[in-house]
Amino acid sequence: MCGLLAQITVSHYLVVGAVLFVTGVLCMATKRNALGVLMGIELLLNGANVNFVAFGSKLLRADALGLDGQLIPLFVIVLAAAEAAVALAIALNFYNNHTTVDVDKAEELKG
Amino acid sequence: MTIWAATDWYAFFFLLFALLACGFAAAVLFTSNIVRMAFYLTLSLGATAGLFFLAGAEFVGVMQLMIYVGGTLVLLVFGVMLTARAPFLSLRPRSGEWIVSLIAGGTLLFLLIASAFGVRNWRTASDSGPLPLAEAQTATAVGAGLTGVRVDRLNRDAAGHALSQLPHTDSGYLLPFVIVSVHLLVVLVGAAYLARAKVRRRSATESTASVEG
Amino acid sequence: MAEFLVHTLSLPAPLAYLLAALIHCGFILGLVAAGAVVFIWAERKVSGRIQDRLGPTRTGGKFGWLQSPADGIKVLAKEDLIPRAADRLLFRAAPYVSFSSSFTAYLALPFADGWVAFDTNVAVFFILAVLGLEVFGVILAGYASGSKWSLFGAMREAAQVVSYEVPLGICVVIPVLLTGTMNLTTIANMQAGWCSNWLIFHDPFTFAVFWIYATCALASVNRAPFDLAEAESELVAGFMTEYSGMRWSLFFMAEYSSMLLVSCLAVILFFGGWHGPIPVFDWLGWAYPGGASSWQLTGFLANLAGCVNFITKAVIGVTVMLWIRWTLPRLRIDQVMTMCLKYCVPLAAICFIGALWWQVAGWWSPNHWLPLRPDGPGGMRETWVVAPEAACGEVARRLPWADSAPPHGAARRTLPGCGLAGPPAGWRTGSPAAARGGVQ
Amino acid sequence: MDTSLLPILLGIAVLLPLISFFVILAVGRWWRPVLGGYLATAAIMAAGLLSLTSLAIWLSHHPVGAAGHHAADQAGPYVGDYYVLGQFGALRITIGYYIDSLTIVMCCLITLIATCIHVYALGYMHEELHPVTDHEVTLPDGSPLRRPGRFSNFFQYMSLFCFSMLGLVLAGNVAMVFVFWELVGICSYFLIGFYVERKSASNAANKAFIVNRIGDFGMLVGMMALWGGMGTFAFGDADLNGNGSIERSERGLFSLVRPAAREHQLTTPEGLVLADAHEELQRWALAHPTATRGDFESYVAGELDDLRDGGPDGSGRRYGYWLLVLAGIGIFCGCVGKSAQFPLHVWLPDAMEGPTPVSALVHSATMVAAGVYLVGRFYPVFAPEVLLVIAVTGGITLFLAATIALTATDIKRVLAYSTVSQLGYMMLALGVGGWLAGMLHLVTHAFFKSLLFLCSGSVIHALHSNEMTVMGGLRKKMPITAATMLVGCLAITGLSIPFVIGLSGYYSKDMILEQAFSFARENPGLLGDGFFIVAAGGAAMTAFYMFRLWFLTFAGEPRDAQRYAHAHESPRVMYVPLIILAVFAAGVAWPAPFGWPSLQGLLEQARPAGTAVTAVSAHVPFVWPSEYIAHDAANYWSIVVPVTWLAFLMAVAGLLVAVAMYVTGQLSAREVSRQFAPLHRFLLHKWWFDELYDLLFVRPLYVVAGWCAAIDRRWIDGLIDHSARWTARLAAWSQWLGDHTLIDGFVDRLAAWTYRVGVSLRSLQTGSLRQYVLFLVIGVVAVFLISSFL
Repeated sequence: MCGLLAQITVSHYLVVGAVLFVTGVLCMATKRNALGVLMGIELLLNGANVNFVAFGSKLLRADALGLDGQLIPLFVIVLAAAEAAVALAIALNFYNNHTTVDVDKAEELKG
Repeated sequence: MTIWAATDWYAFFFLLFALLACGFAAAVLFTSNIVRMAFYLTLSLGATAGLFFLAGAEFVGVMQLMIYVGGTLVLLVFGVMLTARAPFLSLRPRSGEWIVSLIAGGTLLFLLIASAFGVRNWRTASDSGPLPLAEAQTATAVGAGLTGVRVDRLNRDAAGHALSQLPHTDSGYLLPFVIVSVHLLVVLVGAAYLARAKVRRRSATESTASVEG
Repeated sequence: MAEFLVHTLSLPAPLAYLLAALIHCGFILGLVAAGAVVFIWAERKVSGRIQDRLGPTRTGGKFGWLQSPADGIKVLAKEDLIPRAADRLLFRAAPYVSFSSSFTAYLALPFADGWVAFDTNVAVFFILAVLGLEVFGVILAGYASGSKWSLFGAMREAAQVVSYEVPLGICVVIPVLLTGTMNLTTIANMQAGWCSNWLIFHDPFTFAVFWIYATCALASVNRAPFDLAEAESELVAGFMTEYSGMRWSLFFMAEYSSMLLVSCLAVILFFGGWHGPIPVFDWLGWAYPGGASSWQLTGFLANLAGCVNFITKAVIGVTVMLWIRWTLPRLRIDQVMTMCLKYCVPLAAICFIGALWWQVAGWWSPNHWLPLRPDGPGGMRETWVVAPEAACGEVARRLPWADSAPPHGAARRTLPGCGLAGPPAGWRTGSPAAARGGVQ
Repeated sequence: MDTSLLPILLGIAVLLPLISFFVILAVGRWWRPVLGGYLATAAIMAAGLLSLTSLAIWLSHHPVGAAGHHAADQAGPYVGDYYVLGQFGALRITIGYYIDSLTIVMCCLITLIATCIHVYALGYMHEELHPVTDHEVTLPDGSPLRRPGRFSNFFQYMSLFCFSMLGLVLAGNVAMVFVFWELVGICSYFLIGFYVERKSASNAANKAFIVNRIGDFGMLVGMMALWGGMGTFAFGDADLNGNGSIERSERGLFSLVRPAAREHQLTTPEGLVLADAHEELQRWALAHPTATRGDFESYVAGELDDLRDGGPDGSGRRYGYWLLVLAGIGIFCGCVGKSAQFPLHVWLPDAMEGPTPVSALVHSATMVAAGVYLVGRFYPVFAPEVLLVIAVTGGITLFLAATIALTATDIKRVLAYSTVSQLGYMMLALGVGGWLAGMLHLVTHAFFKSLLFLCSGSVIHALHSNEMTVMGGLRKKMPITAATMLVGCLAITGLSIPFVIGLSGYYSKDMILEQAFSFARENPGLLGDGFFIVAAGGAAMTAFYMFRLWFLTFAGEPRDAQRYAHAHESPRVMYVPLIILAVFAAGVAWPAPFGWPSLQGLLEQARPAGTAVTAVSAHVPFVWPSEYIAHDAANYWSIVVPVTWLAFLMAVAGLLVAVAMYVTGQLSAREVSRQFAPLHRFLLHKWWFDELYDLLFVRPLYVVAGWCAAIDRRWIDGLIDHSARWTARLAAWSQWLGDHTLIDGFVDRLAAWTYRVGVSLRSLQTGSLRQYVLFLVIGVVAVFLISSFL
């Protein structure tokens, strides 16, 4: 532990953020279940939040972003909740119309 | 005792939470059962909240626990109600998509990590030696920021006493706060309207359009 | 505690942190377990009395003291069943989620001045959030059991808890509003002195809101009359139908510990925490004076007594819950929802605005009787002050009620535990408390 | 025993197989055929003992430091002539030897592997002892072909091959190299066409021979350039007249190109400079009619450096440099042909028509490696531009072959493409300046690849089929083969416990990757990074197809019950060599403890002078970092650690995908192949290279021939009575061309194109949410790459 992470820096947080972000993207890309896609989005936003917080943290860097680094994640979280609500409503609507939540079935707009 | 002297709890907890977050995120990715996905997602988000605590953003961390995890709770309920049926429990993508996405995602991850360690200023540690596990006193400051006062940007005099007026550039987040709250209200109303059981398809699509537009 | 270990025993800091954390967890776990054991016994006795029975009498002595340990042994000895239709992983995981969340909430709960494991600034919020996670385990259990009874129970629980978190949140916000901090230690310390200083007596709205809080808390820990999730008469045992043995008892411990938790929260928010009806130790001068950072025997004794005092109040709260359970019949789900959405939420909102108004108008409140000291708690409840005078003036200028001059002089406008300079030295929370008690 | 014995021992070692060849040729007809096999085996075994002896002698005189780089380790070669064939003016053709540690290592390697394979072949070829019925050849009357067994012929060819191969590594000058080069070529021709009655076999043999000719043509050009420039074929300096000093005329190629006077830096030899600059010299001579020869020579001596380095400021033209580049590229062409590099890689997979021992010895371990060996030998002669060409070729080959191997189902073809890919690795390593890495991989690869081939041979021997689709579950039937092949797979994959220990492949492949990485570090940009990325990706693909092979063959359930029922473990004579080779494949590259001589250290002794320093090209903007940089302790964290982890993760990733596809079955191979049908077909047809060459070279040839024939016939029939038809045809043609083709054709084509574009664009709009997300990601990655590379 000491050898590996002698000193936690912003970069370490960024790596975690990156992993979460990519996992989210992959979720969106591979899940056929609409709710799975939603969860992918949640993960993705979460990864972004980690980056913000890391940049804002005075503990990690003296010249940190400051309070913005915490306020923006707050907005992100709130808006994510809103987005989840709407998306769920849409998913439910889709389920009402198609009796499934398989996003691959939602291709009426296919070219 | 030397081992204790060498132990850095901050690093330890960071590592712990980071591994939990990433591991459960991966579990979300590789599970096809929707409810388990939600379960892992919750754990991942919780671990992230722990990371926020470590980074000194307590308020954000608690928000994360309360809202995100609450939202995921609702997700879970919906998941159970909609798709806890056998055909939906196994909506699996085709292997090829797995491979393509894994390759693309892997490349993206590689790039992101490379750039994360690319900037010296991020790579170099804060000069304050090993990081404290201490909490940062941010709750009030965040609240003030939301009500429009950037207490971290008060322009102070030499003695550290804040001067009477704030620079206008730091006028805080009052307006976004209001906008977001109104937006949230609208969204919730719209979602409720949208999600109510429909009889005919047409009305459903119309309402979808109306809310999205 | 950690500093104590470092400075007095001269242990290396990391080891000291580890030990301190372990000690705190040990205390809390002991409290939760003991609480559960005692309350289960008490529940049986109370129900017995209320139904004109004796309750357990034989096991261990006259009052059946050892009843619940015996139950515990029986439960441990039971076979651990997992239905075939169950989702094994989630089925196993659910009780731990439930229990660990209700246990984690205790971390931020101060038992006396500075006796808190995790002295965070957002303690109230933290406790609410983590308490909200408990329902998660219940829902998982309901889903994973693969039985329709469990699923029904879980769905009810989800609907109920999610909707009751709204009024609960509003109720909890009101004391926070009045004290201007979410740090429970500070909130409690602001009610030091006579019982007239308790926040419940701050104004009629707080008095009213306490009862709403009690209702919502009852619902959010789904005790009767809100225990629809485990309605024995309709769903066999609700979400616990398929559980047996250790996992089942974990759910029980979670339920009782969260009961204790909400009543502890109530005590801190409304009943002055460890500050008794009579400020004995303040007279004796044993309580930690402001700014004292070193360990003192007298202060320790004061804290000890305060802790006992605090737990006593909490236990009274729990007893009331038991009493309610055996008194009121169970509601229907629609009644539960009506209760929440049509009564609790509007009432709580009204009380919120009312308390706010009362505060801003600075009207007379019982708290202004017998202030403990000249700049007593009465002076401490200016929420609008975020920090140094300048910022205060700035905020006052921006806020709509800027012209209505607050009653208390600017000299009293310092608020402890605020985000900037940390607590002023004159007040006895914040860093000294942390030095005395916090893990960090 | 002193080093003067080395040439004698090695010379005998070379000759022994030749003797056995001639003996079998002479009397093999009257012997019991098995005796021929024993004779050849004995001969190669004796040669092996001699090589080992000479290795011992070498080590006793040149102690090897611990593994790692010490310029001081370099031990000078022993150069000399066995026999002077003739001297024509400056041209001196001799049978010479050039012995350094590389030579000795190669000799030991060849003899060791050849011995194992001979023994193995004694068992594998047993059916050739009796008259053979070849069911793959049907005579016109429909009955299968019956022919006498060719046991002794086989070993006769093998002996000849061993002789030529040993001669090739021992050769002391370019001429000998070329002779033995062609000899191994012809041996491989014989051996590929061993089942000559099979059409496929004879075609493959012809293909191999012809493709190699193309490369050898380039090699001839290179040789001419070298000789024209330097007037000598010899590699090293030899004190011919024995006066104890090396005169100008006694210099070898290497010391001419990298004279000690210039710190062994690459220097265009005088001959090339003057040959290129003769016009200037003539101008001077005309300008100074009164100048004597002395003046002229003094002028030349004075001007030489300026001409060579493009004037005092190095800005002018560098005379002769392009000739040096040409020579290097020519030599490399030969290597491209011999070691099946892109674009001449097409022959190797077909060469698998030969018997498996041949594939193991000739087409994986030794002969195809000869190309790499030659590149390593000529390393000092190569200009940076040539190195770049080598690296690019290697990179392309590595990637191309690896991708093809992903889909091949013929077990031997998978191995063949893996061979090509590994050779690409070596070329890449040499091209980016990793001399030691390339040579080390050459050695380790020889061991594990021959092991893999022999294992596949024993599987084929048991199942009588090459198709992996009929295999599976064999590990129960043939445990030893399975185990040894697993060792081979692990070795070639380079799996290991990072930083602790691994099989031989781990060391060599990591060394290559580290060199590629430090090259990429020095030269950011598409090419520099491309090399490293290709190498790393290749590692993953290697892991995937090797374990795909193993799983398909040994794991899972048998796919062909009836074949499975008859499968059996091979006889001892076949699996003992497997075990021996497995031991070597595992341990040959281990950094030896207690300062025992390690392979790395031994090879390091043979590093050509002046190649250990960072090289810069005057013409292409690239830097070839010294190989020591990658292993400098200072760069441990910045190069070794990340590269080792990356390589490890890549290998593990490939392994996991293989497991997921063929063991646990989370990914279904059929689904994947169906979804990437075009790609799959593309790979299955080996990138359509054969078709492409057929289209580019073969067809045109036929067409031209057809034209000639037609013209001939037309002229034999007179023009007169055809002229009318000509006119009519012209009119019809003009109508067809002008009206139909140009006017209508243009319009129709335009419409068709528009339509096609529309369709193809439309298919982008899949309407699938998830694919849009993917497009997004790919776009982001593309932006990243563009912004970082351009």
